[in-house]
Amino acid sequence: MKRRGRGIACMWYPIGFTVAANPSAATVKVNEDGTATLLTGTVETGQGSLTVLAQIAAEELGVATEDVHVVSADTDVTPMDTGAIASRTTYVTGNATRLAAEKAKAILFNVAAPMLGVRPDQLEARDRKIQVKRFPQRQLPISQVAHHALFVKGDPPIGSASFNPPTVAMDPETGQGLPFATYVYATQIAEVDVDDETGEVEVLRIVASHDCGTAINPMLVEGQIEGGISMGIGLALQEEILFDDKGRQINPNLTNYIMPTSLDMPEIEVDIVPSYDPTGPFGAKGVGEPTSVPTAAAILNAIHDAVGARVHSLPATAEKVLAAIKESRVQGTKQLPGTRRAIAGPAA
Amino acid sequence: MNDKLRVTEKELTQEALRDPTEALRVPVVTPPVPYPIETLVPEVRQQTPAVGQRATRPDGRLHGLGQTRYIDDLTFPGMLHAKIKRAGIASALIKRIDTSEAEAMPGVMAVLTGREIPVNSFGPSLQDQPVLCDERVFHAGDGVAAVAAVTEQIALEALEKIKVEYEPLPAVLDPLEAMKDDAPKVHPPASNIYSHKIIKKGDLEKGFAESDHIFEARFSTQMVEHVPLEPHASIGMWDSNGRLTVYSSLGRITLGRTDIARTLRLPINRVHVVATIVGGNFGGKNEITQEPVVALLAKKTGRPVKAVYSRGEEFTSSTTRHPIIMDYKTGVSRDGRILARQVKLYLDGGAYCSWSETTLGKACILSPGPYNIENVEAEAFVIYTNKTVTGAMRGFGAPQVCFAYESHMDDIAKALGIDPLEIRLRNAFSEGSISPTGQVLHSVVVRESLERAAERYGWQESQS
Amino acid sequence: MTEVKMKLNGETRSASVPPETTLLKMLRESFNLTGAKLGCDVGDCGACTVLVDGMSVNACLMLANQVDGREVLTIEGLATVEYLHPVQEAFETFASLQCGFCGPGVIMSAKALLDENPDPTIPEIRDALSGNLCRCTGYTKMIEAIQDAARILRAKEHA
Amino acid sequence: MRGFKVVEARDANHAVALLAELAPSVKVLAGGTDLLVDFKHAPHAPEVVLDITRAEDLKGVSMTDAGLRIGALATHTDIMRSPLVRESLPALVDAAHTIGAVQTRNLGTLGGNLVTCVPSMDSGPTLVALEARVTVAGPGGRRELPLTEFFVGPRKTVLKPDELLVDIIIPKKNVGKPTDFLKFGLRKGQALALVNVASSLWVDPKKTFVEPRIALGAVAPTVIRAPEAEAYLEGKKITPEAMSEAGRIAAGEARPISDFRASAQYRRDLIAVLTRRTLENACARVQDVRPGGSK
Repeated sequence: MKRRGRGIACMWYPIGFTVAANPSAATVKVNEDGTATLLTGTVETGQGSLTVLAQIAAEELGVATEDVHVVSADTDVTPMDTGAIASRTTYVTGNATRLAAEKAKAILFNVAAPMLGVRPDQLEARDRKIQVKRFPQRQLPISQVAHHALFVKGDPPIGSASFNPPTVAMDPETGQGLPFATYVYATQIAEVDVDDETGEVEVLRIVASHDCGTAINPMLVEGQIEGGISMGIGLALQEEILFDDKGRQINPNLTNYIMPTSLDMPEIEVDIVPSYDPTGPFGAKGVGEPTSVPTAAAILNAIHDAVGARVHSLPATAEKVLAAIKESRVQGTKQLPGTRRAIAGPAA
Repeated sequence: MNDKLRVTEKELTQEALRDPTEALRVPVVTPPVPYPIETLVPEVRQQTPAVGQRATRPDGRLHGLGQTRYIDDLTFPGMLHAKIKRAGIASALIKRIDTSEAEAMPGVMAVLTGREIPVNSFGPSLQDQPVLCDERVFHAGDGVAAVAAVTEQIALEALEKIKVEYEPLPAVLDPLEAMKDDAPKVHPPASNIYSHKIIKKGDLEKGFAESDHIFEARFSTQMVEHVPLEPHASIGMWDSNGRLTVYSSLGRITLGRTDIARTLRLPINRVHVVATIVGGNFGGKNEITQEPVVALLAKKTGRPVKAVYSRGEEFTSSTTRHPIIMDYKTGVSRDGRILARQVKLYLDGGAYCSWSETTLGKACILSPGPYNIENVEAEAFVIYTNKTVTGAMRGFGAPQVCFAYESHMDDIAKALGIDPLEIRLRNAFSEGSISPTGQVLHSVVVRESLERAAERYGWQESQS
Repeated sequence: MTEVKMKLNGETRSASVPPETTLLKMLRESFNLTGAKLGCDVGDCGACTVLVDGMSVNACLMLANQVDGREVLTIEGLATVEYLHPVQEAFETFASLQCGFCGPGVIMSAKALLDENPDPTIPEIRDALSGNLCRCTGYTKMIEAIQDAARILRAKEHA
Repeated sequence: MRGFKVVEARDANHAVALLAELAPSVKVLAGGTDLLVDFKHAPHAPEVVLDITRAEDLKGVSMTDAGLRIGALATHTDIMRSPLVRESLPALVDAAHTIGAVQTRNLGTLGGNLVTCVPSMDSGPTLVALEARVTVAGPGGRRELPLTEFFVGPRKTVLKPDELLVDIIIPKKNVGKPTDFLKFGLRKGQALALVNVASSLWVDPKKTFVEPRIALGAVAPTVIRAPEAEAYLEGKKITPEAMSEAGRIAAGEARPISDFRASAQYRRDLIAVLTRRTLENACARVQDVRPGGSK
């Protein structure tokens, strides 16, 4: 019979390296037509980080996302970056990008101020324009300002900046210190069906509420969460590198290393928790790794809820789950607890 | 068929291709369709603010058209293919490597062993990993020699001709066994426990003494592979100024360049690393693997050399997720407030350090969970074993400890008859909470995430 | 050497390859069509999915010789100069791909599905993608995009 | 892959003639989903590969006087799409559907699945439960034998190097027999079977089992029948208890091994459950069906 259960798990996760310096640098160059080029040493490994960085640069410069072209991942061309690791790109490289764009913008403002007859600090950049705060009709297209800066004033609007998350080393005896600049938080709730005769677990639904600070691009945040959950499901139920007694891997292939296929994925509901971190670029923190942190815990709690069996070692394969069910029965649990709703099995 | 013959045949065919009557045979390079056709930008995205937009990815269209060029999609004139011979034995001394037969094979352009590598060690924190093992094998996936040949198949067949003589050593595979004083040392004379971390806050004994209930449990997790769909790939080539360019599937080019320069004993400005687009990382592509090998084979042959991991090598010879054995002891009050928590973590580090120190640190710091606990002690050890290297993987130990602390939390809730959501809300961090390392936390929304998830799920309604 | 003559992405093409050459190797090396990827080389991952006579196959599990006289469609032949295929367009709009390595294979599987079944249910889409492993996306946005592309294709059919 | 020669067969007879000429240093290429994988890992290449994929007479599904004939080269997709199979033996469709994924089902053939003869083959149990027979062609002509006799052991059949599997026939009397197939794998997509079970049965007017057949996969060197469980059920009243008991008996008849995928004990547990469930499902498919196949 299939028994349904639900499980909850929450977590916290830091952004960036543990104390160790993990700087990023960035350069933003505004072209004479008001478009911009961002140089970053980070690497696009699928997360969409280049899109996010373009959005951050665009926001700071007051232009559109596709006005920013990102050049990345070339040590001859791009500035130092600690890389696509530790969920740090949006926060650390994002901060560097914003600061670099701010410097380029400052040059534009210095050029624009006399053209508009105001002080630079009275200006703002919006909608591809540089305009006077509270007097948006007094404006110049950013292209005109950039062109003027480059070819009349001879002051190219280029900004370079770097960012390293502030930390305080941990005491070696007590571990006390400030190892990370910021943390994100999340909760996932899993709903599963457990076949109490075979131990098979089917994950039906996962609700994921994640904090990433400001979501620079909610669509990409959703993608990260959905993907992280698939990894979490593999960790929870299926995946394991096995060794023989001589230390050689038994299953180094995708036939016998069981990762989730499209058929193994549940319905996922993503919720982005409103949050703003004043230390991040436009309030952003990060989202990459945390997405797969609470999934296994939530699923294992749901299994426990469904059949009253606690599996203490991952992955909770069907065989382990069945063994745990049998054990919990032996331990005098006359009735399976937690079976709020027993639903019919396939054979019934 | 004889390999030499096949190579000649290929050349002959290419001659034949120049015959105009054979025009059909000319390998066709379909010119890429010049997208986008339209240059108009959708109105909605012309406007600022840019932040918060569901902006499309500039690489999205190239991906969908199959036009994204990953490393394996790049070819250069005269490029050779490299393959690495794997030890297949977990712990051994290398007595002898005989490459003569492989070198004599038609189509084989160069063979490389560890002794030819200028500085044969690398690693992001400890430089304990050889590029190719020269004296000793530390795990079965270690490389012991490499071949560059005109085709991948010839390179593979040449690996079979390389004879390596081993003197087997006892292998230590279990981290708890490896911790014992009399266990064989993976990297003698160094201790198998190669990093340790401790966090102490409050008074643990006092906390347990004040607790109404004490719960104890051991949890453990498995070794997991990242499985990026793109296997590790790299291409090395030199120019006549002695400058090296490496195309590689690396998520962290700065460190990659440092390690390549270090192992090849080159000034850093003579090394150029390009990562194009990486086909999946998840932490598994944050350090070099075969880059120095392709570089040295390229140097030996004077030709560009490409190497791509097989799917098998992805498992045996790249990094993996740390299995962790986790002991939790938690003291709680009758109403479910956590008063004291003691955690001990034993991380299986595999054969080399890789990102173990980072993983150890994060796992240890995060292990008490996102909860206000006055009295905490968390201690973590990472231990060498003669197994596949464990390194960075999405979450650096956090998924493992989360599984433990959240399973533990539910068991406590159940024993006390408190709803799992409620017990978390009673303990969860809030703005200004103090972390186990004494850090005052800001922009804390763990409660909000709990409440929103429960609301979205219908937690209250689903309770009967 | 084996002579292979086929209709490749709508055009007659031929190649001369050693007999043990797989379809994937021929596409990538003889024709420089690198859209189909080598992810596992044994038919587990689906990154090399192409269509042969309209049926999706793992190009790593066919000999080049087997497509002699047949029609092969790769990701490079899916879009025309004027239009992206609706699946490609939807994948772009929904950010269905992240690292993108599995993408060409997934899109070819989706194309084969929609050719056969213009109005697939979510379970049918999941079933059609089960031969394409993806590690980045959890498949969720792919499924949404395929549903969207199906709607667009059906509307086109009606128009 | 290591180098080899490829020879193409036009049809079955041509293939047999070529086999006679080339045996034993020849391998037959049908769907290739197993064979090419083997080649990629094998320490030696075959000398010659006989490509039979263009032999049209080895394909197709049809009804003959003997029963339902499935050509050895029919792909799993062909079987799933065959109206004949869908109507008369949906369990065969279910079994084909559990094999690999779309891409491998489009390539992989029923004959190939049987000839490769891994113990966990998903097409085996249903065919065995339906008492399928196979036709083998060789230099001496064609012979027919029960499928159970075709299997010899893991990756071993009675086929001699110069012989070819031509077709699979489900005897007329069993076409339409209520049958059910269940597979238990480690995941839902692209799974290898830990255990797979098929049961077929008729029900007489007194609601008792008639000719119950139970076939078990992945729990012995080849697909096996569970004769004791079948004998236990024959003539028994259809009750949940009888079906559970049959499952227990079948579990005792299996000879599963422990390997990295699962323990022998767990596989036995699964057999008991899956046997009972296939019996239940097969019973649910019975609607006034009488022995002899007429509805």
